[in-house]
Order: sequence, then structure tokens, then C-alpha cells
Amino acid sequence: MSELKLMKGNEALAEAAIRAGADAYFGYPITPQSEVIEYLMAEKPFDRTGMVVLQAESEIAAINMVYGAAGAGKKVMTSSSSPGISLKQEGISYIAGAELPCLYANVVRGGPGLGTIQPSQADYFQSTKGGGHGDYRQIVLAPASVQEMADFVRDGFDLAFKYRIPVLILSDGVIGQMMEKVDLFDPIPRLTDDEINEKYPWATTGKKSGTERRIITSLDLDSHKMEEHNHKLQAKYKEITEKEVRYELIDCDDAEYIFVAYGSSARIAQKAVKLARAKGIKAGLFRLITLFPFPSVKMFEMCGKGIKGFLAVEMSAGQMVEDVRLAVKGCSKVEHYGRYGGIVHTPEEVLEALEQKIIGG
Amino acid sequence: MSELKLMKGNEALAEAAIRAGADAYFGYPITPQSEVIEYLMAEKPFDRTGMVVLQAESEIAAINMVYGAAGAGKKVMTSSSSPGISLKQEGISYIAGAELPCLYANVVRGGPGLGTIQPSQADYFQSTKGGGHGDYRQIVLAPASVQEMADFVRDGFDLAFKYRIPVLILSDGVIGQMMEKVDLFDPIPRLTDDEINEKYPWATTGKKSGTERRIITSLDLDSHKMEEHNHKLQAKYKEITEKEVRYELIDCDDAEYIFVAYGSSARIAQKAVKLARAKGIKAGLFRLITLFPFPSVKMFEMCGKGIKGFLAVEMSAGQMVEDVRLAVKGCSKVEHYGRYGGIVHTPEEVLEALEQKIIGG
Amino acid sequence: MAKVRGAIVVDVEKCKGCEVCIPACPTDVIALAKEVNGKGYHYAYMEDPEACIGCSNCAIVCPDGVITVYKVKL
Amino acid sequence: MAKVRGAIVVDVEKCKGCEVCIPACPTDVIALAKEVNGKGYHYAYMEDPEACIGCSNCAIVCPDGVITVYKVKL
Amino acid sequence: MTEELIIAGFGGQGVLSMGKILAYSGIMQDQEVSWMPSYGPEMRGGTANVTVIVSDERISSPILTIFDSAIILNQQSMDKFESGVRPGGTLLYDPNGITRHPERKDINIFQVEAARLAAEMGNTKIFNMVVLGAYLKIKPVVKMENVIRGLKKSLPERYHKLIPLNEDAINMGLKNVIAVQELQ
Amino acid sequence: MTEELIIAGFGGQGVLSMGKILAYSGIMQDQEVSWMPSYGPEMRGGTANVTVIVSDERISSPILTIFDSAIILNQQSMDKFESGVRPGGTLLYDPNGITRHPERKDINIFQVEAARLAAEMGNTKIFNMVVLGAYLKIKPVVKMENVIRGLKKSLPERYHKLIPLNEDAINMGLKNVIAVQELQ
Amino acid sequence: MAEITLEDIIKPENLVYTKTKLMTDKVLSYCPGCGHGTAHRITMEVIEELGLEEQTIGVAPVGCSVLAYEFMNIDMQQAAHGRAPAVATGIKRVWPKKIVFTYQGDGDLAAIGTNETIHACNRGENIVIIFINNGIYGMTGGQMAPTTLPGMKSSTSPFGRDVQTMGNPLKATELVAQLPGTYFVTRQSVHTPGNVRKTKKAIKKAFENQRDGKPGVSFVEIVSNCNSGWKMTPRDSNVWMEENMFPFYPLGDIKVDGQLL
Amino acid sequence: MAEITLEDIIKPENLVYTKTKLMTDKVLSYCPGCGHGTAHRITMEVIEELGLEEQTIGVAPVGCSVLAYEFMNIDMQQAAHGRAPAVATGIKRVWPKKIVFTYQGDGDLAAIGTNETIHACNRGENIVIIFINNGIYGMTGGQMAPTTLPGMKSSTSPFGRDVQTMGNPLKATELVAQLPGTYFVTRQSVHTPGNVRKTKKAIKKAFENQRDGKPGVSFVEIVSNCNSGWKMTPRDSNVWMEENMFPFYPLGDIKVDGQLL
Ligand SMILES: Cc1ncc(C[n+]2csc(CCOP(=O)(O)OP(=O)(O)O)c2C)c(N)n1
Ligand SMILES: Cc1ncc(C[n+]2csc(CCOP(=O)(O)OP(=O)(O)O)c2C)c(N)n1
Ligand code: SF4
Ligand code: SF4
Ligand code: SF4
Ligand code: SF4
Ligand code: SF4
Ligand code: SF4
Ligand SMILES: [Mg+2]
Ligand SMILES: [Mg+2]
Repeated sequence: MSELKLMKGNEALAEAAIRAGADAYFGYPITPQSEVIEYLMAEKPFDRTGMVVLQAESEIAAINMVYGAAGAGKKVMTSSSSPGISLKQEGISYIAGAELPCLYANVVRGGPGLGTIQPSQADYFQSTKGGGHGDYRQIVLAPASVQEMADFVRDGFDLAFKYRIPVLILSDGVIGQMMEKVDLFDPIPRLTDDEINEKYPWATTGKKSGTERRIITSLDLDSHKMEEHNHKLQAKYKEITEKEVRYELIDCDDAEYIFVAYGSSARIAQKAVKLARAKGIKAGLFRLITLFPFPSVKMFEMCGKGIKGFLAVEMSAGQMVEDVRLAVKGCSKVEHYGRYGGIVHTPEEVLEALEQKIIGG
Repeated sequence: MSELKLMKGNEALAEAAIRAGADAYFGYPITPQSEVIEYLMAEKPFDRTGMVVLQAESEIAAINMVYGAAGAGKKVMTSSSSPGISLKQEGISYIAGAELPCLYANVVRGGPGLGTIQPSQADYFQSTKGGGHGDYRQIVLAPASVQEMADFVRDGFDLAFKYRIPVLILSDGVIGQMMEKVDLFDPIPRLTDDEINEKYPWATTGKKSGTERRIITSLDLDSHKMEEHNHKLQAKYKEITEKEVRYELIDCDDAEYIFVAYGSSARIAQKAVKLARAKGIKAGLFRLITLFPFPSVKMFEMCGKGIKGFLAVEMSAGQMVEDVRLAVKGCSKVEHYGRYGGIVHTPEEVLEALEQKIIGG
Repeated sequence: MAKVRGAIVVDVEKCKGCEVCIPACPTDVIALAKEVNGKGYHYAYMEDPEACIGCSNCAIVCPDGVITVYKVKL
Repeated sequence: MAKVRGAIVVDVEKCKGCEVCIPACPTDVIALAKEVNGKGYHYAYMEDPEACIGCSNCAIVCPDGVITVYKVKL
Repeated sequence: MTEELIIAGFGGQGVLSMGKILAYSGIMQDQEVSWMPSYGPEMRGGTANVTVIVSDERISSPILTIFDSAIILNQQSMDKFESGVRPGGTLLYDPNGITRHPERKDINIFQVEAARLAAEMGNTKIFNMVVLGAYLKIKPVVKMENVIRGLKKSLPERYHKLIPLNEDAINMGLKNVIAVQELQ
Repeated sequence: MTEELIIAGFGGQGVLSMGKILAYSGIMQDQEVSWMPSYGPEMRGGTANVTVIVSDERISSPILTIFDSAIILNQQSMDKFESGVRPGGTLLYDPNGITRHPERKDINIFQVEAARLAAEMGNTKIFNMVVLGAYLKIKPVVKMENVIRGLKKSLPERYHKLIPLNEDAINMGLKNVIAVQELQ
Repeated sequence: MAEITLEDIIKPENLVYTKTKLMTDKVLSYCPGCGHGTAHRITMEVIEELGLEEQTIGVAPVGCSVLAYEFMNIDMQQAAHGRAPAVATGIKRVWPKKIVFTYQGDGDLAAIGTNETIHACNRGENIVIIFINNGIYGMTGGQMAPTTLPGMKSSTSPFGRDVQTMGNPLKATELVAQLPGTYFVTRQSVHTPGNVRKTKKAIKKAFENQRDGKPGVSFVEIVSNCNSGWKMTPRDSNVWMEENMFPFYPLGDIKVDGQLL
Repeated sequence: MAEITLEDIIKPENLVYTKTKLMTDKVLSYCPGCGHGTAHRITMEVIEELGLEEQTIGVAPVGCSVLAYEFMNIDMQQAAHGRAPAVATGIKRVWPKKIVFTYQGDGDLAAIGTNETIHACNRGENIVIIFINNGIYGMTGGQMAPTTLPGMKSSTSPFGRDVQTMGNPLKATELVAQLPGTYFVTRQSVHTPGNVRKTKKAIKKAFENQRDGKPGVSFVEIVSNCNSGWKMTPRDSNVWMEENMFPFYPLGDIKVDGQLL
């Protein structure tokens, strides 16, 4: 039975993990997302559902624990924030290469380096282009509310197992730390051992005598086989791009100017839309839900229809804006606005940027 | 006195480090670049110039040793290959954030994950967009010959200190493992301690009593100061983009079709130009030397002048091609060709791709 | 018999009222003030100044290093 | 007195001629062949088959696990 | 109806939980709410503040720089947030420990001596409930019954016996709020 | 002039250093050269091969899939590289250990019994120099004097006393190459 | 005996103790009563007393002491979480005549940084490591550390550390003492005047070792309170520390002049 | 006595030793004479003999044994360099009734993976770790490992390991034996039949410990040759190993049933 609660984004993520039937969480504390493991430890999911929660010695250990458990067919996740996510890049590349399903969250803070612990969206490139090595992609979901922090855990696991791919919930300090009401989805039971063996024949759960052994690896010393493997990965990414794009259009029907934004910036931009409309400016919001796959097709399609410009609004020096540019292929004006380094822009600033960079510019 | 030698790319890199007056190299072995540290250990640079060479316990330790030594005003470097470079991402983000000068090389192999040890160019995104967290950039030099493996060490150090920025030599298994003749530049003496103190007042070398202490950090808990710091970084990147772009145009004057490539792909594409010209196809090569800064201005400028299309040739599933698209802003056809996962495309394949994807497509 | 007298000066605005100095004093000189400083902390002061022997114990354990100690031989 | 006789079968194509089995044999049964196998290795064979007591020492140390051992009690 | 509020004081005053109870109360009457704390090392014994929005509509940005109302509980917060109150908006503060009182002329200003009142009630922990009561007197954005339901929701079961005490504290606040400056 | 060559055999035959000496010789006469080994775990006791380009012009791609010449020193390499020789190109091999001899009709084919000759000279380590001699007889891409200079450059000083021996081996190869099939 | 007034005593010539100049004037960012401040101060006193101000480079970790560079008035670097020993190695290797030390918490040194700690100590880098063990991650809000005691509560062991599922506490100091590359290993505390004096002596010995080129790491653990994380008053936390931490982490020298005691 | 022919002996009923079915038929990728093969085989023999085939999940490292999964005929995962203990922890925690082991080289376990090794051992994960110490990085071409002996040559210590600049060798096994989370710690070798038998017994004990839920890690070091990296013939390398490695890495049990010997 679903349940209405007031929760922090980080807590909702944690609670949703239990409800989504996760088998394990491995993590290492870091602001602004330590509530995830704190909530889990306080909730004793080992008593509630049998879910394992382990505080690892480091982010690297955590992501490799995820690798092991995921390779054994379990629903597992980790979470961290920017510097910790950078440390996980090798592990994520391995998970992508070995085609393991898993979920992880980055509650982004301002960088680079140790930076600040305040919200930021400057890990977009790392998330969508691959911060690790090699040609791999991951599905990136960008929640803009506490509700989505919960729902995307369930959806993220579904996608992860559907495509055997790492799924990243790219959040930020605002969404992680804020409280909102959240309608928690009904608990989904954890799979039984037998169900796992049946559903995931690739998983290393101990080979039945006389059957083929299962191997989880990202290695192939034969370049031809490695190329084939890469082709397979690319085909999967193509399929995902065709099928799994998600976005939300707000006040776009008659809009002449479009804010493109995700996560907390999308909420701010939504208020900027209101302010703009109040001033008679026909603004709309293209809210990205999946950052990979990027809704390039829809965006390109829109730009034929009377749109005079796109303003990419992100708390970074300009990262997502590149994907907007690539999507519209020069057929419309595209500019970037965003504050960064831990500063969250205001709706007023966003509107002003629209007026200056797009309308007036 | 300069010296003509036959050397592997990796050896040339190592020898150039000694000649460039590097103070230290910290590294961890990984194929296909272990020759770097092997060469250094065999050459006993501690006897030749006093340069320190230390095999670290891991890539993470190595990059953080680089951080420490660079923060103390010394000319230091490390090198690795793809998985090892992924592990260094947090450290690189710190180095960028703390504005330290250093040089590192990635001799790329096929990924993702453990992948293969064969050549690849699939770490382009990681290198140019920032595999680590936060809004930072690094200068990326792409050598296409053993000669450049040597020369770019000297140039890279110069750039690193000029801008207090990490400089990446993005090489690959081909350039690292091949031997060619190389004209080694004359040794540059290491700076003396006094020279360091004079040239790099920011370096932590022990504060003179009564003077201000020096602090190397990437942290600021005050978001406003952090934002300011980020603005400073962005201004630096802008300056670099304006001043430090490097590329080479081969047979482009009358070209109708342009291959865009770097590193070993550029050599292969150069041969494809020859093959094309032999067939009467007016092909040229835009060889990128700096990947960041990307020569967008020049590329956009060219695309007005009778160019019918660009073919981005890279050993990846399509990464650099995005920057080409961003550069030409839709004003010319842009396609991607490349084999990957450890396979090196042939000039014949490259030419065929031009004919099919650009000319015929 | 040589007698000593000591005195401490607490940097009131920097004192955090942690009380760590109090048990460190062999002669029970220190107490926290009823008043608070600008940061809202009840700060340390010499409640029994006569008793101070200038041993520096309080200053040595003060985490914030806000105590300066003086001593005279009488 | 009970006597045993043993025999080994070397998987010739998989033997790498490393010689590790040779010092392991208590009765000096094994030597490397003059001939090479498909991989170019001089492979192990029973030079003195009579002496084999089927103790399995050779098989146990063979890194490539290419030796099979048989034994009969006479 | 949309109320955009900041509550600012120092750690230990119950700033965050006051906001949480208010937000929960909003939920109880089917409103949209958001609660956004400032976080970070400055929380450690230092300042603590939270912005709360209660609205009939979907809330866009939870981050506020301008507020309909501000509840201010120490001097540092006064210095920081007085200027952020929207012209015509409301500032409520506890004068205890305040050395520089608000100076704005274009806002409504109220006082509640919550620290003193809580101390008089014999429990300094209900300080924040006294403040809440005062606030609800001025800005009845949520009904009292919903506040009680909100309290129940936000307190763990084992603390429910404390709800009457909290209710008393809220009432104490309701009764003791003083208008310092009312526009019009 | 451009010569694109592959030398293929197994580890320990001196394949890589033969290529290196050839490349050095090219440098000695001011040519452009490249040397590109296959690398990887298969090197460990397994196959080893290197492609060498010697040219009057700047060398574009160092990676070859088609060769002007191939020097083949074991069966595995024969199986792998025979087909890569350009029609009209040249294949030189040591028949020792070869079970399936080359079958192409459109290339020149030569043999040198380098293993036997080296053994007869009492030093199996100069095997690769015998092969080099044979190759230079067929394809005099570099002058002998430059080979000697190349040898000097590529060998550490302490091995220079071995140069005469190497020279003898090269000459042995020069003299003992046998044409199996010559086009035209 | 003539009455003596405070004014008579409080005169420059009667000064017997004041904060070292090698501490800046900034207000320490630590919670009231936190041992970090004392540890900072005595470290700086030692550097001043040994006259090493101009030669010393300190390395701050990630943890509550991340801002150590704001308070220590010498050249400092801030290292990534856990990597201070690698950063210090980098500095010391290129400036072998300088004095280099790290200042690290238990999460930093004994969780994420275990590899760097073990290897710097095993290589025998000629550096000083000052290790503040407060049994918790103070900075991030009181999560369990590798050093958290069995049964001890933290925000990630809210019902107490369950050794069965969360693992054993790690005695990092005993471990590094086993390594051939450590020259001096000791465990101290800074909660009483006597302990502060002992600890300062230990720190002095550590820096002297480095100054004199004694081979290897000098490693000083300081068991300290995290009253915020432990949710106690500073005074209570010091008592709790004596009663609970010291039995598990006994104070005293473990290795002196390269010899295990 | 009647003459007996080989044909009489080589009959199925006379079989006394053959390779276990739990090794695949693939030709091992190891150099001739490398101990990895023997270590693989006896590990698989133990799993077969204990009847654990269907319950066991192995974790291969990055190192020469990266391809262990090609040879061990059971479910296997390949871990990132050094992270096998974390990967094994992940598996074991979600499948507590399965048998999980790692197989790691010295570079993998004692250099880049030190943190994961120490913490898995300190937490007391109920897993088996098989640790092949050949004093070198075999896979990448013979670079110095943390375990390389003083004075020993490698491609990154071409003039011999200089302890002064390159640091001391690390005795990882002695170190983990100090941790409360290890239950069984032993050092063995596989170069003679006697040693193989002993090592197999040790491996069997290790897996039995895990099967029986004995608390903590069972850790089996195998000192082995890397004849390629050492640049010796296999036979010479085994002699060299006895003369040089064993004095520094003495064979024998170090901790049994949770008790240090
Ligand atoms: C890579 C990375 N992971 C995690 C963090 C978050 N973090 C900051 S401090 C800290 C732990 C600090 O604990 P400790 O080292 O014991 O120091 P204390 O605060 O207790 O003095 C953590 C986990 C970080 N900044 N970077
Ligand atoms: C992150 C990373 N760093 C480095 C490497 C390169 N590498 C592969 S195996 C290896 C060392 C192997 O040595 P060891 O663990 O002793 O195993 P052995 O080959 O000796 O059995 C290294 C450094 C890698 N693959 N990944
Ligand atoms: S120890 Fe220092 S900060 Fe604490 S109360 Fe005493 S004087 Fe104040
Ligand atoms: S100096 Fe000694 S006697 Fe005086 S107050 Fe301090 S501790 Fe007490
Ligand atoms: S030990 Fe095995 S591989 Fe080695 S020679 Fe003997 S049979 Fe052959
Ligand atoms: S079985 Fe024993 S006796 Fe027979 S060959 Fe093998 S080792 Fe020698
Ligand atoms: S949180 Fe703990 S360690 Fe950090 S300053 Fe406060 S008391 Fe000290
Ligand atoms: S390189 Fe060494 S460890 Fe690797 S297979 Fe060869 S002998 Fe064994
Ligand atoms: Mg701590
Ligand atoms: Mg090894």
C-alpha cells in the first residue's frame, strides 16, 4: 500500500531502495548524501526485507562490491557525491563492460576537487559522456523532486535489468536535502534465489553440474571479439536511445522561448516560466528526465515550430548546452545560463538571462 | 645537443621527461605504457639529472604524489593507460581545482572495463570533457609520432606552468609502442631550488618567516568564493581556447572532403588522403594537435569554403565527432568512422567510409 | 617559602565555553561566566583569581588556545 | 613382497616441456623428448618406464596438469 | 495561497523540526510543501536555517532568496535575512539575544518572547513550538488540527505522549505574539 | 622508395631486434622508418611480430595489413601472414619447422636455412642476423655499411665486440638465400 | 605580604604561556572542546620550538581538520580524502631536506586511505604522520569509522557497531608498527594537561627523527574526543574516552627507534 | 614374474591421478613451469572433493591469472585490479550460503589492492583468499612488486630493488594475520610434490572453514615462481625460490583457528 510521507530526497531514495526490493546497498559517507546510508542503517532493512547494507571502506570498494553482487544476479546499488563518484569511474566502466545491472546515485556538489558541499550540476559530462574509459554509456535519470528520487529507484532498477546496464540517478544537493511530500510506491518483494536463477541465467550463482559455467568479465584479449562486444554495447545504446527517452514539456505548446533544464534547475526554470509569462514572454520548459538518452529528436522537431531560442539552464559552466546544440543542429539559437561552484541561480536570474541572451541577444 | 635516436613512443616520452628537466615521475605499471617507468628506471635519471622516479603502490597514489610535488613547485608527471587513468579522475579534478601544473600521459587501450591492451581512442570524452567531477578542463595534446611523444613533454610542461593546469598527452597503443626516429631536444636543466622559489611564489616550499603562508587547496566552503574561483578557472580556459589551439592542415587547400583525426588515426587518415587523391578524390586532413582547446574556429571557417563534408576518423564509437559537429554548427555534413575495441582501422577502410558516408551518403 | 601567583587572560570572544579548562586547573580557579559572548557561549573566567598559581594547565588543554598565562614569584 | 608398477600418460600436445616433473619423480622415469610438439616444446615422456611406481608426484607438480597416472599392484 | 517562509537561528533551537512540523501540517490539509535546509559544516553549532513553502499549487523552486515571512531567532540570522523579506511581508522574532532590532519600514514586524515563555513553562525544548504558535497566529497557513496531525506524523510514536505539551506551547505562542509594526 | 615489411616468428627468435636493426640502418642513410610490434600477452613465449617501414618519404600509417615483404619464421606466422603479401611482393622464410610451405603463385618466394646456418656457426643467437642478410640480398633497402652503423647504434657499447660476428652472420645469410619462386 | 593585584601579574614580563605565533588568529572551526584544536597547537609549538617553520610543509586531510591550513601558519597542502601520505611522499621526495607531515583523521587514514598509509609506512618515507583517532567520521556528521568501538553508536551504526555485520575496529597504529618502514610509533591523547605534555614530547620526537634523517615514518596517534559525533558534552566525552577508548586503544609508545616495544 | 606391459597398466581401472573435471580443457595461458597452473588445479580439486562445485563462485584478479575463469570450470567473476576482495564481499554478502574465493597475485593483492585486502580481512568476511606471491608483476612484463626482495632485479628495478628509494618488501600475509577478522592464515608453495600436497591440505582447510561458517577470512599464500619475470628456466627458478624467497617468506601456518601461532 502506498504511503504519503514528508521526506528528504536522500531518505526517499533510501526508502525506495528497500521498497524496490533491493538486495543490497554498499556505500561510503559523503555530504550531501550521507542520509542515504544513515536512513538505511536506522531502518534496519535486513529485518524488513533481508536487504544487506554495508558501509564500505571506500567508494572504490563500494562500487566493486556492487559489481560482485550485481554479477551474482542481485539488485544492488550505491550512492555518493562528486569526488566519490570520480573514484568509482573505473568500476563503472567495468560494470558497463561486463554488462551488469546496477543503480547508483550522484548527489552532486560543487567542484572541481574538494570544492564545496553545496549543490551543483557540473557532473553532467561525467555522467552522460562517460567519466570512465572506453566507449560505454549508462542511463542517466534526473529527478526534480523528492517523489522522483523515490520513483526513479524503482524505474532505474527496471531499466538496469532490462538492459543490463548501470543506471545513474543524477541528483544534486537541492533535491537530496529538501523535504517534500512523497507518495511511496508499494513494496516490491525481493526476488527469491530461485527466481534469480530463473530470470538471470547469466548470473554467477554457482554453476549446476553439467551446465555451462557463467563468467562475468569485461576482458577480451582478442581485439576482434572485443570489437564485437563493443558493437553489441553500441547496439544496446541505440535501442535505449530509441525507446527510453523521457522528458516533460511545460507550457511549451505556444512557447517562443524554451528553457532546457533538469533536476533542481528545472524547478527554478519552471518558476522562471511563470515570471516570464507574467511579463508576457511566451516561455516554456523542456525538462529533461533522461540525460542519456537525450531527447534530441523531440528537441530538433520543436525547433522547426516557431521556437526563437533555447536557453540551457544548468548549474555548471555549460555542459548540457552542448547536447542541446547537437540536438538542434544549428536550426535555432542556443545559449547557456547557469551559476556554479555551489551557487543556485534564482528564477529571476534565469529570466533575466533569457531576456539578455536570447530575446535581446 | 640534440640527438637522433630510434625509440618507442613510450621511451621517447620517458627520455623527454629527463631532458625537459622534470623533477619527478610517479607511476604504476600498465600495458601498453609500462616502458615509460621501465625506461626511466634503467636510465637512472637520479644520477643523470637528480630526477626522482618512484613506482607507486597504485595509480591513485601516483596522481596524489604528483599533486603533492606539483604543489611544491616541481615539474612532475605520471602516465598510465585507460583503467588506470579512470582511477586518477578524482586526483585530476583536485589538481585542476587547486590549479597545479603537471603533465600526465594516457596511452589508451581498448575498453570499457579491463577491455583489451590493444590501441584505442575511446577516452576522448574523458580527456576533453572532464572524466572527473566539476567544471574543469585540461589541455590535451595528441601526439601522432614518436617525435611528438618527446616534444610534447617539453611543450606540455611549458603549458602546464604557464597556465597552472594539468596537461594530458593523449596517446594510444600505436604511438606508445611504435619505434620511429626521433630528434631529441637538448636537455633543459632542472630548476634550482632558488629558481623555483622565485618563479613560483604560490608553491609550498616552506614559508619564510614573516611572509604569507602558501596554501594549496581546491576547497572553499563559501559558495560565493567557490563561484569566483570557478569563474577564474573558466576565464583561464577561455584564454587557452583563444591562444593555444594547435592543429595541422594536410592537403586541405583545395580539398572538398576533410578527414578530422588525431593521434594514430591521423596517420592512417593521412594515408587515406593519399589513396583518395590517387583516385581523384580531393581529400584533406585536419589533424588535431590540441583536443582541448578544440580548433572550432578554424573548422567553422573552413566549412564555408567549398568543403562538402567532414569525416571524423577516430578509434571509438564516435566521440570527437561531437566536437566537430559543435564546431561546424550544422553548416556542413559531418559523419563518423572508426573501428574500436582494440582494432585499428586501415587507410583503405577510412577511404571507403569517406566514399560511402560522405560522398555517396 | 617561595610563593607564586598566577593569572590567566581568556580571549573572551574566542572562548567556546567547552569547560575543558575547568577540571584541568589544580586549584579550581576557573568557572564559566553567566554571561555569553558574541557567539552565545558562556566563557571561562577566573572565579577564584587568588588561587591561580600560573601552572598553565588550563592553557595547555584549551582546544581553542584562548588562554594566556602569567606568573610572578612573590 | 608386494610390488607396484605405474605408468604415466602425457598429453603431448599440451605439455610445455617445463621439466618441473623431472626432479619430482623419485625414480627418474621422465625425460624430455628430442622431438617437439605442435607448439614447439620438447615434451615429457617416460624414458625409463619400468621404474615408474605410479606415485603421481609428477602429475601433482605438473603446472599444466597434462599427466595422467596409472598404477597396478603386482 | 502560497507561503514562502524562512526560519533561521542556530543549531539546537529546533529550527529544522519546526519547519518540518509546519510542512507536515500542510500535507495534512492536502497542500503542496517543500522544506529546504541550509546544510554544511556551518551547521555544526553554528547557524541553521530552513526555507519552507506551503502552497495550493505545485511548488517550482524550493530555493528562496525573497520570503513572504521570516522567523528569526538570533542576531546573525537577523543580519542575514531581514533584507530578504518581501515588501509587505512579515518578520517574526524572539527579542532575546537580539542586539540590533529590525529596521525595515515596509514590512510587518512581530515579536514573541519564546525563550522566556518556554523557560517559564519549564521546558526549553518546546521553544520552537512557542515560536510556531506565534507564527500561526499571524499567518494561519495551516489549521491547528492539522498541526496536531502533522506533529503526530513527524514525531516517532514513542514521543506522542509529548503532544499535549507541544500543543500548550503552541497556544502559549499564539497568545503572546506582539505586533511591533503593522502596515496600514 | 618505400618498403613495408613484416617479420613474424616466435618470442626469442630476435624478431623485434632484427626489425630494430633494419630501422636503425634506414636512419643511418637518412630515411624515414617506423617499427611497430604486436604486443600483448600472446608475446609471452608465443608469437611475436613486427612491421617495419623504410621510406624516402614521411611515413603515414605504421600499421600494415598488406606488406611488400614478409619474413616468416614459424608455421603460425606462415598461416597468418602469407595472404598479406602484396601481389608481386616477396616472402622469405626459414623452412625449418615449417610443415605447410607457402602456396601463393603471385609472389616471389625465398628460403634461407637460418636456424641450421646459425647452429653451424656455433651461435644460435645470430639466427636473426642470418635472416637479415638473406633479406638484404633480395631487398637491398639499406646499404651494408649502414647496417653495421645501425647495429652499432642499436647495441649497447658493451656488445660492440660482437659486431664482427653479426657481420659474418649477415654475410652467411646473403650467400645462402635460395629462390623458390621468382616472378617473371 | 603586600596585596598583589591582577594588573601586577598580567604584564609582558610575567608571561608564561601564550598561543604560538605559528597558529593563525582565525577562530578554530572545531566544536567546543574538540581535541583537534589542541593537537594543532602543540604540533605548531613543536615546529616553532625546533625552528622548523621555514622548512615545514603540512598536509591537511579531508575530515574536520580539512581546514587545518587556515589555522597552521605554515605552508600547507590540502589532500584528497585518504591520500595525504601519498601527497606527503610527493613533496618529500622532491624536497628531501624539507620537513613534511600529514595530519589525518581516522576515517581518512584508516578507511579510504589505508593503502596510502600502509605503503608510505612500509616504504619508510621520512615523514611525520599525526593521526587523530576519534572513533568516528566527525566532519560528515558522525558516521561509523573503521575505529568505532564494538557496540558504539554512530549515525551509521545507530544501534551500536555490530561487529558481525559491520566488521571489527581497525587498530591502524598497531598495524603500521609492524612495518619495517616505521621508525617511531606511539599512541597519545590531549585531554588533560599531563597528556598534552606527553603528546607534545612525542610529536617533538617525531619531528626530530625526521630532521635528523632517522629512517622511516614517525607516527603519532592521538586518541581524541568527537563530542559532537558522540553526542556528549566535551567533559563527558573525555571521561567516556578514558573509560571506553583507552582500554581498546591503550596509550603509550609502540615502537621506538625502529624497535617494537 | 610375468612381464607386464604399459597397456596392462594404462587402463581405466588402474587410474590413480588425472586432472579434475573442474579444470576446463583449455591450454593454460601460463608460461611453461609457472606455479599458477598447479595452484589452479589443486584449488579445483579441493572444490571437487568437498562437493562445492555448485555453490562456489570464484573471483579472478588482474594479473597473469586474469584468465583463471577460462580454466576453472565453475562460475567466475573477473575483478578490477586489486578489488577482488571487495567483489567477493559483494557476492558473499548477498549469497551468504555460497562459497566465495578470490585468487590474486601479489601486485593485485598487496599493491593496488591493499585497502580492499586489509578491510575484507579486518571485517572478517567469510571468504577464502588464495594469494600467489611470485615477487613480481608477471602479467605486465616483470615489474617490481611490493613483494620483490631487496636487491632483486625486475624491469622497474633493473639494478636490483634498492630499499632506500623503492621501499621495503611488504609481508602482506603476516600483516593480515594480525587482524581480528582472519581465521586461518598460512604460507605454502607448489613447486614439489610434498609442498603441493601440503598446500592442497591448507586450501581444503580454508574452504572447510568457509563451508562450516568459521568466522573470518581464510588466507592461503602460495609462494610461487615467475620464471619469465625472473628470467630463469622453470627448474632454476624453483631452486632460486627456495634459496631466496623462502628465507624471507618462510613457509608454514601463521594463524590457525583464529589463533596466531
Ligand atoms: C572521496 C571522498 N569520500 C568521502 C568524502 C566525505 N568525507 C569527508 S570527511 C569524511 C570522514 C572524516 O572522518 P575522519 O577522517 O575520521 O575525520 P574527523 O572529521 O573525524 O576528524 C568523509 C567520509 C570526501 N570528502 N571525499
Ligand atoms: C587499474 C590497473 N592498473 C594496472 C593494471 C596493469 N596490470 C595488470 S596485471 C598487473 C600486475 C600483476 O601482477 P600480480 O598481481 O603480481 O600478478 P602476476 O601476474 O604476477 O600473477 C598490473 C599492474 C591494470 N590492468 N589495471
Ligand atoms: S578550554 Fe578554552 S574554550 Fe574551553 S572553556 Fe576553557 S577557555 Fe574556553
Ligand atoms: S594557570 Fe593553572 S592555576 Fe591558573 S587558572 Fe590555569 S590551570 Fe588554574
Ligand atoms: S611438468 Fe608437465 S608441462 Fe612440464 S614438462 Fe612435465 S609434463 Fe610437461
Ligand atoms: S608416477 Fe611417480 S614414479 Fe611414475 S613417473 Fe610420475 S613421479 Fe615418476
Ligand atoms: S565534529 Fe567531532 S571531530 Fe569534528 S570538530 Fe566537532 S567534535 Fe571535533
Ligand atoms: S609471467 Fe610469470 S606469473 Fe605470469 S605466467 Fe609467466 S611465469 Fe607465470
Ligand atoms: Mg574521525
Ligand atoms: Mg605477481
